[in-house]
Amino acid sequence: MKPRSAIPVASAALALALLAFATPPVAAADTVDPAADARAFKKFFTDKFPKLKPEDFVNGPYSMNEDLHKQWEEKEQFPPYEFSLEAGKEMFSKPFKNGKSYQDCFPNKGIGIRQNYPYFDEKEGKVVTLELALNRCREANGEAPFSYVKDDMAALTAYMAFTSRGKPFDIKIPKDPRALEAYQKGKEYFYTRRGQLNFSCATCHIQSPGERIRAEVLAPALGILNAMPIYRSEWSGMGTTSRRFTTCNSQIRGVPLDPQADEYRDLEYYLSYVSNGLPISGPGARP
Amino acid sequence: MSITDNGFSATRRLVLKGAGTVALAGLGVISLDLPAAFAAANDKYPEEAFKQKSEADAIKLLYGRTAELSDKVKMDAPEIAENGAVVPVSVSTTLTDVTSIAFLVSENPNALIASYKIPAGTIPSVANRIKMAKTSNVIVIVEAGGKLYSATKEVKVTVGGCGG
Amino acid sequence: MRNTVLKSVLTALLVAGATSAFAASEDDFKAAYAAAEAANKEAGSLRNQWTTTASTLAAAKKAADSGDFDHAVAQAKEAEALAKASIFQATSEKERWKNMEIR
Amino acid sequence: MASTIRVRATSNGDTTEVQALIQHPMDSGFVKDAQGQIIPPHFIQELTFEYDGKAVFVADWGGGISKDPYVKFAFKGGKKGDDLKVSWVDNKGATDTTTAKIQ
Repeated sequence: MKPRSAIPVASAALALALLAFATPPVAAADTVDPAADARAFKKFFTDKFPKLKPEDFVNGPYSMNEDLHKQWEEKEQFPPYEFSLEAGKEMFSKPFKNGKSYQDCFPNKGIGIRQNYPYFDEKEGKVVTLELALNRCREANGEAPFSYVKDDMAALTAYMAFTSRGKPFDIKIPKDPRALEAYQKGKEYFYTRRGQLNFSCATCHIQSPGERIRAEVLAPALGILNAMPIYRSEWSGMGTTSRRFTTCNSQIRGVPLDPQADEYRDLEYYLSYVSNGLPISGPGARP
Repeated sequence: MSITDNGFSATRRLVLKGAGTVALAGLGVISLDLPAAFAAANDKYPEEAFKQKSEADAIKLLYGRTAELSDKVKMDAPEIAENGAVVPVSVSTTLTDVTSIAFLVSENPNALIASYKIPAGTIPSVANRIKMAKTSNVIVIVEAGGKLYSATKEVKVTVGGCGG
Repeated sequence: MRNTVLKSVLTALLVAGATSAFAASEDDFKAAYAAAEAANKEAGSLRNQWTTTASTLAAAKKAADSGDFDHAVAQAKEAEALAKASIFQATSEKERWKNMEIR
Repeated sequence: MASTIRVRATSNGDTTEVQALIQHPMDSGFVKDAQGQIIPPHFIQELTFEYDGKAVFVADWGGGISKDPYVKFAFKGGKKGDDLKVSWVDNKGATDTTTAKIQ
């Protein structure tokens, strides 16, 4: 690291100091009310983008910019995730060595259920995401788990998302204080600034959706997970929600956590809950 | 030497030459399809043309002459590419008896991206997804009735995200 | 003319300054590196490390391995500053995230 | 292994619109991999579409065509149920071919 980098350190520390004094912490309501949060969250975006219908938000940056929307429609004629989707469909029906298959691990044989994930598992007392459930199913049947960020997992979740296309997100928070706490931790992670660039998810996806960060148009936080998993031209390949979280962290110079760390599971729980009612549109294509 | 900046002198030269050949052809002295002997017409893969750095050399190797800008060639390309790796570009034209269509990106390491042969009966319109190294002019060439027509548009390309 | 005299005086002072402070020794590096690593570990416990801390630590180690302890100590100190900033960020954000929350 | 070519050909009576997506890395030879090694050029050079024995569209491609290449065109003629033969060859001599039914 060249000494030149001393300047960003000083500026980051300075910015932090300024921030600490500039805005006195506001006493937040202590009771956690997810339903009210979700309403406020949706209202914020429908007020900010009055021309957009709620379900448009699931198209991320493409709902924010006409030129991009045209490029997206062009891609959607024969989308680049076509191969991954077909591979996922094939893998999903291929039985494991012990004769069982994914269909035996999931309700309704795994078809049309993606909108209920992630869910809070009261036995485990933690949030369980679709990717985690898939790997647990593999391990329960004597198969090696897939990487959470690579193509196999993305192909499986692509197929499962495809079978749920159009179904509204339906995330439930059971009457269990641990579920409420997981939801609250997810919300806290979403708004907490991190990394040397000192950004939080909200800095980009609440404060400036539709703006550009260099060439990329930022997606609104509402409905941001509805299209997962996504084929990104940037990766020229598929990516799951975990891949998206870890790459976002490293882009703002924060060290990413494990792909299925509790923080990410809670974050996905929060983000999915506040997008309840918006249709699943995965797998999606993105810039 | 890109088409646009000396477009006028090229067309003037072309017109002169065109007039010249017509006059001579009228006399039945030289055969008209001399340019057709170039790679675009026969079906060999134009290896050399794909190796050229500049689009002018690629076009010369592919067709043996220069093209003139024409509003009959309609190119559809984005203002700002969402990503340089996948840039949807398409072309359509009202010109008749089109025999080949080519796409070039002047700032790419090799300018020539694709050259399509359009047999009789095939509609002169192609859509594809191309790679662009950086902001550049995208040029499309349509060969119709032995003459070359072109359209060009600048497409901006930059890196996304927060960077390093 | 006056300007060049000034400049040469200045550079002389600088050079004297540099050599007069004794060159950093391997022990100085070890101490500075240990402090930086400890701070970064604490940031890890707060689940809020920065990638630049890790790369600066690596640069410090590389400089030390090549025997350039002056540079190594400077890098280690900078890594410590980065780690401390990431700790400050984690603790100050504990409450301040609420300011941005949509209610 | 399933074919690398996905074709969608739909006829509306007098013209048939054809879309194709092909699974291929289309490496241009100008990109480096994570270890900094140049990835050698590996791209489809020629893609041919044939309808009742004669070529209706031939694509000569360079390294500048996107990964998993896509192309769309249309030709006069072609009835529902007829065959459309699609084949490609790349710079390493690998090939693949498939025959699709016009919808």
